[in-house]
Amino acid sequence: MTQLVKINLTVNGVQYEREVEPRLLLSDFIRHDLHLTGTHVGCEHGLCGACTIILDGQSVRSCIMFAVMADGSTIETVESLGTPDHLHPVQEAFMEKHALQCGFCTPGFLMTIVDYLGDNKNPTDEEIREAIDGNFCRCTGYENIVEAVKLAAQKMAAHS
Amino acid sequence: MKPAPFEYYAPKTAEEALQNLTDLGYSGKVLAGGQSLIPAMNFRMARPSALVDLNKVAELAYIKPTAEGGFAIGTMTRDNVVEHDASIRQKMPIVAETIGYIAHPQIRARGTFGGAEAHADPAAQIPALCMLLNAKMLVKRKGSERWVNAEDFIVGPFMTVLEPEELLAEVVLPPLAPRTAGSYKQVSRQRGGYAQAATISLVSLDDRNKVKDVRCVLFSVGETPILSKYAAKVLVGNDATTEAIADVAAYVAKNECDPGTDLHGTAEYRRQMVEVLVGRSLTEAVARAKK
Amino acid sequence: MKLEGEHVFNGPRADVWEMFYDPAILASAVPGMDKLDVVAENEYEGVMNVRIGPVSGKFQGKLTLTDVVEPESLTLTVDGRGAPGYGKGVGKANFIQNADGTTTLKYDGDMNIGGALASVGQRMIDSVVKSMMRSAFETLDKALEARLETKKTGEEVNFTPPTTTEFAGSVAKDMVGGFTKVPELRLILYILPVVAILVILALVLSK
Amino acid sequence: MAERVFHKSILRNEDPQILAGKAQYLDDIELPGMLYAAFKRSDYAHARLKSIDVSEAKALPGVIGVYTAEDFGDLVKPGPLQVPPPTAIKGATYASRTIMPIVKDKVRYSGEPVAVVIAESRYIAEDACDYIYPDFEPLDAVIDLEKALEPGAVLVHEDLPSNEAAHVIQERGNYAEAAAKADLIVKKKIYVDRVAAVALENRGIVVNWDDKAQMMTIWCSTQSPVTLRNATATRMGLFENQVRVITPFTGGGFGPKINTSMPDDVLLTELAVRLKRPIKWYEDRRENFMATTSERDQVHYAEIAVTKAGEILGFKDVFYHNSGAYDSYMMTVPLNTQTHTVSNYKIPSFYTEIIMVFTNEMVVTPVRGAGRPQGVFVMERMIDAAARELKMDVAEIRRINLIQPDAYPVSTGIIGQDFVEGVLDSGDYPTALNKVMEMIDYKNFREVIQPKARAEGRHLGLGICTFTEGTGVGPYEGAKITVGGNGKVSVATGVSSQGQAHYTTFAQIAAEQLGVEVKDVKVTTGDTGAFAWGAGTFASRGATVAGTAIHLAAVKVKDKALKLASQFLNTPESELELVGGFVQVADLPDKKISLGDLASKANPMRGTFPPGAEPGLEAVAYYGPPYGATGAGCMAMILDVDAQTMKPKIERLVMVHDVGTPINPMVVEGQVHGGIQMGIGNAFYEKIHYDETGQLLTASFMDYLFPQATDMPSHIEMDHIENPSPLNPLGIKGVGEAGAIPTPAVFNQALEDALYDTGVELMESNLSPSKVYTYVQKAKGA
Repeated sequence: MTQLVKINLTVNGVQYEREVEPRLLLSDFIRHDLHLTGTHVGCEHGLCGACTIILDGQSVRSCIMFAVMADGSTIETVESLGTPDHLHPVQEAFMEKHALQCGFCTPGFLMTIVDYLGDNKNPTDEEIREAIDGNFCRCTGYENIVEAVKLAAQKMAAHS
Repeated sequence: MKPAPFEYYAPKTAEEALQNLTDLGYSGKVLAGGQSLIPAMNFRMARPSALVDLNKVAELAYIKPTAEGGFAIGTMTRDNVVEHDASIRQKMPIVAETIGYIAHPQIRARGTFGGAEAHADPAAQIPALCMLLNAKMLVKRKGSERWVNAEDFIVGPFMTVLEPEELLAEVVLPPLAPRTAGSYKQVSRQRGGYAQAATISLVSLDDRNKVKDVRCVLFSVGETPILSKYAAKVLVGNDATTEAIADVAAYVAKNECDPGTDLHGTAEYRRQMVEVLVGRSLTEAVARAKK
Repeated sequence: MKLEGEHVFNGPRADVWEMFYDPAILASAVPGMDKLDVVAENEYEGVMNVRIGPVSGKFQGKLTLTDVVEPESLTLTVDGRGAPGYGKGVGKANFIQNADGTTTLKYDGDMNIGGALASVGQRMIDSVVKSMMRSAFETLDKALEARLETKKTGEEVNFTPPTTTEFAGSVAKDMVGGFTKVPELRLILYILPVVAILVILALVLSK
Repeated sequence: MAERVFHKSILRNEDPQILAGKAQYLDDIELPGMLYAAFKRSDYAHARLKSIDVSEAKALPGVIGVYTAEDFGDLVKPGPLQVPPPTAIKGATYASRTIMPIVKDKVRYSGEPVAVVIAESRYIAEDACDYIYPDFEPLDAVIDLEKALEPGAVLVHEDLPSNEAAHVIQERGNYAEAAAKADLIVKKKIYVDRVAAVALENRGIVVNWDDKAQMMTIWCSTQSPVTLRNATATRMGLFENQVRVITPFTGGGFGPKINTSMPDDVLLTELAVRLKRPIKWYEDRRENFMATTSERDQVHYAEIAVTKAGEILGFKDVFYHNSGAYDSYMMTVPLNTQTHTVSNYKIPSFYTEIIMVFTNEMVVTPVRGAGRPQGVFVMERMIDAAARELKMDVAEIRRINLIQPDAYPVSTGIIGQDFVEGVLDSGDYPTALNKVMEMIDYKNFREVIQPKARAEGRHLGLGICTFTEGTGVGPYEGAKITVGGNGKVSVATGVSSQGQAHYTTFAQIAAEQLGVEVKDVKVTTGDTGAFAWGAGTFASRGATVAGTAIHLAAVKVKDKALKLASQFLNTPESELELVGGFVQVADLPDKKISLGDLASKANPMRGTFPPGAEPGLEAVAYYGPPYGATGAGCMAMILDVDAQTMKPKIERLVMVHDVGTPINPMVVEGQVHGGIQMGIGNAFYEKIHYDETGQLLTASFMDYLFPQATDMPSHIEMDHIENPSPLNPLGIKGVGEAGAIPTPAVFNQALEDALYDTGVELMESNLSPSKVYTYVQKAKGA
C-alpha cells in the first residue's frame, strides 16, 4: 500500500490539509494538488530556479523538497503577489522594463527578487546580478531583469 | 524525473530519530536539507528505501557558544543561519566567506551544516571548512556517542565513518587563536558552481608577524579535502614571504593533491590552479592576519 | 575513461599471482557478487546483488579473459549492466617482478559508463574510481602481508578485510561461500572498478 | 490623425497575465481522467534490440499500459521529412532517413525510446520504466565525423553504402583561380561543437480524443502547429477538421520545438484514441538533453586567399556537418552555414562544400542561429588568421572587404535553406562597423587603454566582428483579422509564439491600420481552430512573414470598413480615416461611425445580402517573400582575462544591428539580448558532450553550463540602424537569432587579443578556461 502522510500548511494565506505520498515533490504538490500552476518546473534538480517559492520567509527551490517537508510551513507563490489588474511593484517593474519574454522563468525570478528586496532596499547592479544568479533565463540575457530589479527597488521604496 | 517510492519517518526528537535509524539499519537514510539527496533521487540515482527526515527535529538546529570560545553547531542548522550568525561572523569570518560559495541563497536556505559534512562531497565547502577549523564531530547512536576529528571523519568521496545507525549530531568549531585570519579562493566555471579547484587557508601570526600556525586545505582536487602538511612545515616559525608562499604553492600543487580530468578541465589545469589558489589564499590570509 | 596506473605489492610475483587465485581474499575486495558462472572457457557471467546503505540494485556482469600469460599478464573485458546504467571496459594487467623482491602491477584500461550514471554523474566519477582502486589495493596489500607472514611462520595469520563502512558499506559480506568453487575469482578484481563504480555512484549522491 | 503604434516601444499585452502566474503553459493543463506518459529510453547509442520484457512493468498498480514497437504495427515506420531536400542545388546528393517513433530493431541514439508507459501519474509511469528490461546487443558507435566516412566504418543505417547523409558543393567565381592570384593563403581546421536550445520549458504534449464528438484536441508547445495537425490527420486517417492543435503559452522555443512526427506526438495521439482518455507528457530536463534535437557540431577545413593589402580574393570551406542519427530536417542547418560564411564581404570567389554525416547522436535540427553562427565563426576566425599573418588591424581588414551600401540587391550565388539563390536585399554594413568602433572607442582602446593595461600586466583584449542574419524566409504565412461588434479586433495567424511578444507586435501592426488601441487587439497564435495555414515559427520569420500577412489583412479590413462607412456617412472613402475605434470624416471628426457598428452592419441577421459581398469586417491575407530579408550587424567585446586562471570577464559588449524597421524597438532589443546570452554560452560555457560510445555525458545543469546573470557583461550597449527591407511593405527584417550569431567569433578574437603575449590561436568554439590553458601551453611550447 502506498503510504500517505497528512500535512498541514498555509499557501498564499489559505490553510490546506492534505494527504500526500512522501515522495511527492513540493513543486508538484503546489502545481497539481493545489492547482497553483504559476510555479513552474524547469529542471527538477535545483539549478534553474523556475520553481522558486518563498517558504517561511525565504526563497527556496520547491522541486528539491518533498511536500511532506513543508508540513507546518507558510508558503508564498507567484499567485500571492498581484493580479493582472493590480500588479505587485516587482511585477510592474518587470512589465515596464521588458524583463520577461516567454515568461516561464519569471515566477521564479519574482519570488527570488521579492525575498531579496525585502532585505536589500537599494542594491547595486552587481549585487542584483549575484542575487538573481541562481535563476536561469534564456530569453532576456538578464539585461532587463537587472533594470527591473532596480526599478522595483525604487517603486518599493516609494510605496513604503 | 520523479523519485522512486520510499518509506517515510518524521521523528520529532533526536532520540526518536536514532531509534528509527537503529530499526532501519542499512535501509535507512537520513534526510537533512535534501539539497543533494533529493536531486539524486529525482534522477533515480539514489533510491533509499526509507528516509528519516530530521526537519522536524528542532533540537538539532542550533548555534551555541562553547566554553572554550568556539561554537557548537547542531547538525540541522541551515547553511544560511551559520552564514549570517553575527557572533560567528565576528569571531570566524572565514566561515561566512566559505559558506557564501555554496551554490545559491535558495540552496543555503535549506541545506544544512551537518548534512553537507555527512554527504562528504569532495567538491563541497563545509567538509573542507571543518577540516580547516579542526572541527570535532559528535556522532550519536542509540544509547552512546563518540567524538571524531574532522580529519578522520571523511574516508573517501561521499564516504564517512558513520555507521548506518549513527547520526552526525553536532559539529564543534574550536576557537581561533588571536591574530588569525583566513582566505577562501576557488576556480569554478560559474559562480555558485562546483569548484574545479579550491583552497581555504587559515594563518595565525605571532607578535613579530612570524607564522605561528597555518592550515591550508585543498578541496575538489582529490577524494576528500586535503590538509597540506607542507604548508605548516615550511611556514611555521618563519616569515610568510612571497618566496615562501610560492614555494608552498608549487609544492602543494605538485605533491599534495590529486585532481582528475573531467568534462570541465584537465588534471593539469586543475593542478596548476591549485598552485595559483594556494598562493593567493595564503597571501591574502597573511595580509588579513597582519591587520 | 582511462584507467591507468601501477601498484607495488610488497612480495614476489609468484605470491602475488597466487593471491589473485584465492577466492576468499578477492571476495573481500569485491562487493556484492552473488553468482559467478563459467559460460565458456575464459568467459564468465556473474550477478551482483548490491546493497549499499539505502541503495540496492542488481547488476549483471560478463567478463572475458584473453592473453593469459601466467604469471605475467592478462587482458580482461568486462560488461556490466544494471538499472542505473552500464559499464564496459577493457583492461590489461602486467605483473613485473622487481629486483628488490616486490612486484609491480601495471594496469591500463579503458572504461565506458553509460546510462543515467554517465549522463548526470560525470563530476564524481574520477574521485570515486580512484577511491575504489585505492581501497582494493589496500585490501590486497593487507592480504598479501598476511599470506607472506603465514608462509614464513607457518602459522595462520588472520587477515581482516575492511569493514563495511570503510568500504562505503559496499561489501555484502556473505558472498564468499559461493565463490570458492570458481578458481578464476581473481577476475573479479577487475570488474570491481567497472561494476562497483556504477553501484557506488548510485549511492554517492545519497551519502 | 491616429497616433502611430507601429515602430514604437509599447508595453506587452501578454505581460500582466504571465506576471500574475495566470498564463497557461502546457503542464498546467489538467483534464478529467488524464493519464501520464513516460518513455523507456535506450542507454546505448547504437545497439540491436533483441527483445524487451515489459511484463513486470505492466503488473505495477496504476499502470494502464506498456507499449513497445510490436504494439504499434504499421505506425512504426520512418516519419515524414520535415524539410524537403535541396534539389535546386545542382549535383546535390542526399539520403533521407527520417526519425522513427520507437525502436523496432535497432537503436541509433542514446535516448531513443524503446517503450512507452501510460499510467495514472508520471511518478508511476517512471516507476514502470524501471521494470522494463530491454535486451540489447551493443554495437560500436559512429561518433567521429571524419572516421565515420572511412571505408569499413560501422553504419548508422545499414541499408546505405556509407554514413554520408548528403553532399553539396556550391561555388561562385572560381576559387582555384583566386587562390592562384593571392599573395597569401591561410589554411585552418576549425571546430564548432554542439549545444542545446535549453528552452526553460521542456517539450510537451497533451492529447485528448473526444470519442463522442470524434474530435482530437492536441495541446502542444510546438513551433509548427499546422504541420502537427496535418501530419496527425494524415497519419491517423482523420479529416483535418477532426484535429485541432492549440499552442498554449510556451516557455521558449529556440528551434527544436519545430519538429513534429516525433516519438511523443506519433505514439501518444495513437494511444489517446485507443484508451479514450487524455494523455499528458511533459518532458523532463534529462530527456530534454538526451532526446530533444540540438545543433552546431561541424568540422571545417577553411582556406582564405588574400592580397598583401588584405583584400580577400577567395574563400574555400569544406566542412563536415553532424546530422545525428536521422535527417528529418534535411539540410537547413548546413545550408545556412554556407549562406552565412561570406555573405557580408565582397569576396569574388567562394567554394563551399557540405559533407553531412550520420552519427549515433541525437538528431540535429536548428537551434537559435541554425548554422549561421558556424558560418560566421569560420569566416571571422579566418579573417583574423589572415590579419595576423599580414599584421593588419582586425577592424581595418574587415572594413576594406565589406559590401558597400550602394551595392544592393547583391546576389550571393549561393542557394540557401529556402532553395533560392540568396540575395542581400538591403543594408549598410560599413556604418554598423563604424558605429561599433565609435561606441567602443576603438582607436583610444588600441592606442591608449590597451597599451597601458599591458604595461600594467593586465590582459585586456578586444574582438570585433560583422555578420548577417538571413531572416524571414518563405514559403508563406497568413492571417485572419475580424472586427467584433464591440469594435475589438481579433487577429489569428498560423505561427505559434514562444515569447516573441507576438501578442503585442502583431497587435501593433493591425492597430496601426485599424486605428484602434493595441490592447484592443487580441492575437491568437498557433490554434488551428482559429487559423490553419502556415509553416511555423522558425528562421526569424514570425514578425517578417506573418507580420506582413497581418498587415495585408488589416489593410483589407480597413478598405472594407472605409467602403462600408462611406455609404453610411455619405462621404467618399478618400475623405475618411480610422481613428480611436471609429471611421470618421477627416475634416469633421464628429461625423463618425464606430468599427463595432460597422462590423454589425456588415453582418446582417435579416433582410438581403448583396451577391458577391462577404460578411463582416473580416479579411484573410497571405504573404510569401521571394527570398528572405537579410538583417546584419556588428559586435565588439572587451575581455579582461586573468592570465593565470584563464577566466575572462566581459568588460564591455557593444552591438549595432539592422532589423530594417523595428515594429517595437523594445522587443527587438530584448531579442538581441537573449541571443547574446546564448552566444556567450556557446562561446564559453555550453557544450553537449558525447563520449566515443555515443553516451551523452551532459544531461543535467551540473555539467551543461547554462549562462547565468554573472556570466554576462554588466551592460549590453546597443544601437540600431534602420535600412528597411524592400521585400515587404513594412520594411521588417527578422531579429530572433542575431545575438547568437557573432558572439563566439568575437569572443575568441578578444581572448586571443587578451592573451597576446602567448601567441595563442583559438580555432575552436565552446571553450573553457582549461581548454584555453591547454592551447596557451601548446602555443608557449611551440
